[in-house]
Amino acid sequence: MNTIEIHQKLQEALGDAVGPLSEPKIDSFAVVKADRILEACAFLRGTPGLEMDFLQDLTAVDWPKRSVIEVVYHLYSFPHRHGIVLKVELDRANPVVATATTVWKGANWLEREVYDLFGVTFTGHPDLRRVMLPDDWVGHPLRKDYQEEGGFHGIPNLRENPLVELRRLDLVRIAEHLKANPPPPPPPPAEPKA
Amino acid sequence: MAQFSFAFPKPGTKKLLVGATLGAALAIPALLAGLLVFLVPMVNKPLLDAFIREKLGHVPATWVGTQWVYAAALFLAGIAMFTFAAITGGIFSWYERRVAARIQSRIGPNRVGVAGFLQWIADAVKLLFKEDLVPGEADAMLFRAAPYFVVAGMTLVLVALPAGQAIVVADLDVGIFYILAVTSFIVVGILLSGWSSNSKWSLFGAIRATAQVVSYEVPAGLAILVPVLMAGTLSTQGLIRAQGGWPWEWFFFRNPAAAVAFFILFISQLAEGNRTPFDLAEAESELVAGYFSEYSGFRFALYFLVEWANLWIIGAVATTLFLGGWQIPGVSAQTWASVRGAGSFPAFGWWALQFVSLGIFAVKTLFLVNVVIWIRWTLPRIRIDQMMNLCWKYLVPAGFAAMLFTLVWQMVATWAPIVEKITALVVFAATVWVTWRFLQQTRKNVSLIAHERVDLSNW
Amino acid sequence: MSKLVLRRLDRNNEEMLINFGPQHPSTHGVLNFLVETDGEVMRRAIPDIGYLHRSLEKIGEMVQYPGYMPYTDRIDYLAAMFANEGYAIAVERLLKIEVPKRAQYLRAISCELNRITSHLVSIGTMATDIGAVTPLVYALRERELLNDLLEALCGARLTYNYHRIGGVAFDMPEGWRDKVLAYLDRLDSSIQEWDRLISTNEIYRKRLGGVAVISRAQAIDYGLSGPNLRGSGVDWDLRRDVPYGAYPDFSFEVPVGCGWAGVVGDCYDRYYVRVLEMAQSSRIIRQALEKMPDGELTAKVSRKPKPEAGEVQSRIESARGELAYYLVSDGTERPYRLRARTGSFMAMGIIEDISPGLMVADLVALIASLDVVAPETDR
Amino acid sequence: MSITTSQYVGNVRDTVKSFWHGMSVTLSQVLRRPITIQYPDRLEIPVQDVLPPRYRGFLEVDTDICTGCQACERACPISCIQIEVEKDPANPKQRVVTQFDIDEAKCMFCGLCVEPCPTGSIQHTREFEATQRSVRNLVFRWADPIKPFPVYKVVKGAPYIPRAPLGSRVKDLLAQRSWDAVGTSYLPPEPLKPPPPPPVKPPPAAKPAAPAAAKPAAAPAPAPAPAVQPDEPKP
Repeated sequence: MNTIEIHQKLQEALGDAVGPLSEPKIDSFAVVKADRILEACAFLRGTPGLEMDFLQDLTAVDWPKRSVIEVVYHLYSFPHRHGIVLKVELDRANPVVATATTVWKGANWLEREVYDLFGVTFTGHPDLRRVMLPDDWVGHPLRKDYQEEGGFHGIPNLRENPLVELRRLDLVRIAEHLKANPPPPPPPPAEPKA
Repeated sequence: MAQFSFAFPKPGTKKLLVGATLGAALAIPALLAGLLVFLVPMVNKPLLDAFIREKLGHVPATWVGTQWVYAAALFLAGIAMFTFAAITGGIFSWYERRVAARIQSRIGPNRVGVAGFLQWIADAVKLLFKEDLVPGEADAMLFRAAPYFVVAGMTLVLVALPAGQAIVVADLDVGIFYILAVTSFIVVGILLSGWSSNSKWSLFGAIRATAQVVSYEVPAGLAILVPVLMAGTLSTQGLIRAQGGWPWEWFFFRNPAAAVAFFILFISQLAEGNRTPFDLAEAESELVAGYFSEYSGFRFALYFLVEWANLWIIGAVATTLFLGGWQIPGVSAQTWASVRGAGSFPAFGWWALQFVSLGIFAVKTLFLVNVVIWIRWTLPRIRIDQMMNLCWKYLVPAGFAAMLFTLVWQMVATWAPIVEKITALVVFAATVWVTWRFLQQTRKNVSLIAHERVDLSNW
Repeated sequence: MSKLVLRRLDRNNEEMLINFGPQHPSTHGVLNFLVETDGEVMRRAIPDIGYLHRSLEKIGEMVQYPGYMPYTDRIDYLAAMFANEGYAIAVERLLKIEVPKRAQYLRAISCELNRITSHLVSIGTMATDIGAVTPLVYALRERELLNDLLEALCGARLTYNYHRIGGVAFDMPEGWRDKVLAYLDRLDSSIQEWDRLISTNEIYRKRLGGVAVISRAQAIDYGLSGPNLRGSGVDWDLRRDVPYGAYPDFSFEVPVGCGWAGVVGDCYDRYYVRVLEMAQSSRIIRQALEKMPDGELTAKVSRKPKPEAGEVQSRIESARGELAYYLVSDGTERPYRLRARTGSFMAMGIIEDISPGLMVADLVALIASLDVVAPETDR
Repeated sequence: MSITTSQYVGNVRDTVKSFWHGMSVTLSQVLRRPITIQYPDRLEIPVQDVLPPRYRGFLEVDTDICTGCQACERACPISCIQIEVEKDPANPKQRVVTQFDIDEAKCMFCGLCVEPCPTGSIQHTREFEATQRSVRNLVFRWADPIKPFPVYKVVKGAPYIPRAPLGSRVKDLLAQRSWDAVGTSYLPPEPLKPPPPPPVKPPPAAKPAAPAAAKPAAAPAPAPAPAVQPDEPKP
């Protein structure tokens, strides 16, 4: 079954909660309404003939211009060897979506990662904690507008850039050098130096 | 490159180092053998009495200094045994590292002295100069005391452990039983160290060690009963005297059950000595370092000293019980008596024979030590439930069976001694054959690997 | 993270809470496990990762497409070729580039060599974690010999940076082919020796057989992939089932766990699948060296590629399972979003649910058998 | 868990058999040559000379054939190369390279800078040993700001570009410095462009234009520390 057929089946089951399949520029995807995503997942996993038993990836993309965070579900089926990409678009100010852990247990850590790095809250998640960053980290680094703080608990994250520092030294040295032995005024017959 | 100016030893220093190594390599065994052969037999009442009577010119029974002489002799013998244990432990530490390296396709420590022989001294000096840390939350007194219990457990065993015909500090009537008993001191020390460190890893290791050692006392005891039944004595020297110098006179070959008992004892001793595959107590990949996780410096060195000195004990106990101990082939008890002469002091030939017996004992023990090291660097570690399984489901029943079989066997052997003789020869021949096959297999292993050949270079 | 975890633990009992890491001999990098034990038996082991988080996905949004290639080496330092290849395939799909045949073959060879090195570390550390130190040294010995070959091919032993967008960086050096073939001869016999040394060892089999069983359904549900999935009896290999690169040209078998030492999906199955895969990799390399076509090494790619807006995903079979790059492009010369889905991260997710009832020693075996590598989980 | 007699006997037999093989394998290793070498001092050939030619060690720039095109600087994903090309004040037609610094402490030896170089001036060598007490000394400076080197003009139709032997220049460079040399002392950090009302000094190791350093939470020590040289060893 190819993506178009899967999408058709999904649309038949969920109606207009499933958006049209994106124009297949490269890989196509379908946008699902956020409140129906769990239903869509359960349908794709449970329906005979689809059986998307493998949650291959779950991640997010931040679109500040559209004020949207997309959560992307890459689904795949081992028995049928087909897959589909679903997306939900969440409000950037308050991104909340139902958890997929009830459908695939593997979503647990993937959702924790998205929560950690994008700040998307998954309702009903059994263990929604930060996974990569410390608990008291401020901000969600993979958001486009994330500003790096200058360190963490007094641990600086900046290193002097020796190249810049050396350049500054050089300028001083060149100035001193020029002061000590000023270059000859450039007369029209330039001295062959090179 | 300029920044790596390695301080190559100057020619003079190199000569010095070679000289020091060779000197140490010759002097240390000579010193140890001398200590053992000349000091330890002195702890012998008739000899000491003769010494007081003939050299000091007193009557031992009435002289006030007699007890002092006895005490001094005991003290000297104790020092000798402890020095012996400490130095062999040290040398084994270097030796095991070298053997392990060769087994692992590495070179091993080869810088300090020739072939790295002086490495253990360097390590010991380094550890002695390290800070003696006690964790803040630890029970400081017990923490400090624990290593001494371990050392005591190791040293006390040496009291009854023979190393030659007359080289035993005290030939106790219950010698082997005594050895079994004082080994438990080590457990006390391990338990103390694990508890007092106030570290979860240490506690884990200590509890594991305790469970292990206590369990394996049972099969070890059962296995020891087999030679005891065959010899009819618990004295270590008596056990050796009941065997002979030739391999087919050893207990190991004289009774099929004894061969089984040998393996049971050997496995149990590995377990009691916390050697792989039974190193659960210090399981590095699980418990970081087990019961001595928190130790440093000198106390840490003590644990390792005991671990390597235990190697000697493992080998020596098994040699004593099953492999004929110090018995020299062709030298019977009558020979010993005749060589000693009639004088109150033994003749020169007797002392020479003592050296030979010590050498034979050492060779057998060192063979077993090598086996222990080799096993350690081959096998994985077993899990604690499997360790218990092995003990109670395999070793204990086998130990009982071996003991019962020996009871019957002894009756048969008394009734028809020829049965024992034939069995010994057959088992001996089988052992030789198996060893031969094994060496063949080993040789074949090299050629099984493509583009690999026997090459003994790169030391 | 400990505060939140501790709240979940019931403190009013006799159980012991141990921090198994982050500095621990058998955590394969910097991992932490909060282990709640009742004596030797674990109640729960909660993985705590992030000690090696280097925000590689964020960096991906800041460098240009070709400049990210060296960073992919750092995603999984034991199997950098796969990270290279996955990223290259993703960008090639974005740019709609066809990779020359010879480059595809070289990619396959380099990746399979890398699979062998990676699996050698995996099985070696497995043996060490079980307590046998010597097999690790043998495995590393074989790996070093192979690293020499990879070094001759691409100039580095670990961070290869060999693949390029549209092809590979270098051709085979002179005489390299024969060296590889000689090495493969050695490897095949070494694997047999390895089996005699440790795989068939009774203690080893008993330590791993029937321990930490991940059933087929569980493995799929938790999104395991690669050898971990095959160890649970799922016959699935992207190289064969969703072929990419030059793999359709080779014939090889996909080893699947079948309960060699007990139950399907136990630690031994996951371990032994890797041993068998090494032999298969050797087979693939031989075929590739034999059939190696002539041709270009790279397709024509601009120095600063600017793909059109869109998104792609590339999936490859890495040594640690499925490595999938999800690339979103907004038409500029830098990726808008770069995501690497790694096998180890998914494998870490299952530990907490598998661990109850195991012994402390089994946790070590479980971690080793899942072959988690800390930089890959943390990225 | 109960087991049958045959399993019981089988366990014992398997154990003995597998130990037989395992022990013979480990014993046979004693007969083989150890794989390890005794780096660095007990080697027949220095390690640098047995490395393959593609080895990616320290970068070397042959300043005689550098065209000053800065392609390597652009290719570097982590900006560890910095090049400044200026006009020669004495000869306005001649461009000179006044700075060609490679921060080898930051370099990740990926080789991406080598590929776009038109003349092969920048190359990886097989040198890799340059332990330094001060990390600042790991910046390899290929141009002298006082005596900048002129850029190379590729002669069209020339059969080859004469490059200095690979590694010779890096070796000279490494030979010049001792491993415990004192790190270069940098100038004190520049004050921030718009000085904030409360006089908060930037941390000593901050980049001059790092905006994040301005945040007061980021400065661990608000005490003024103008010319601290953290890498400088105590005299």
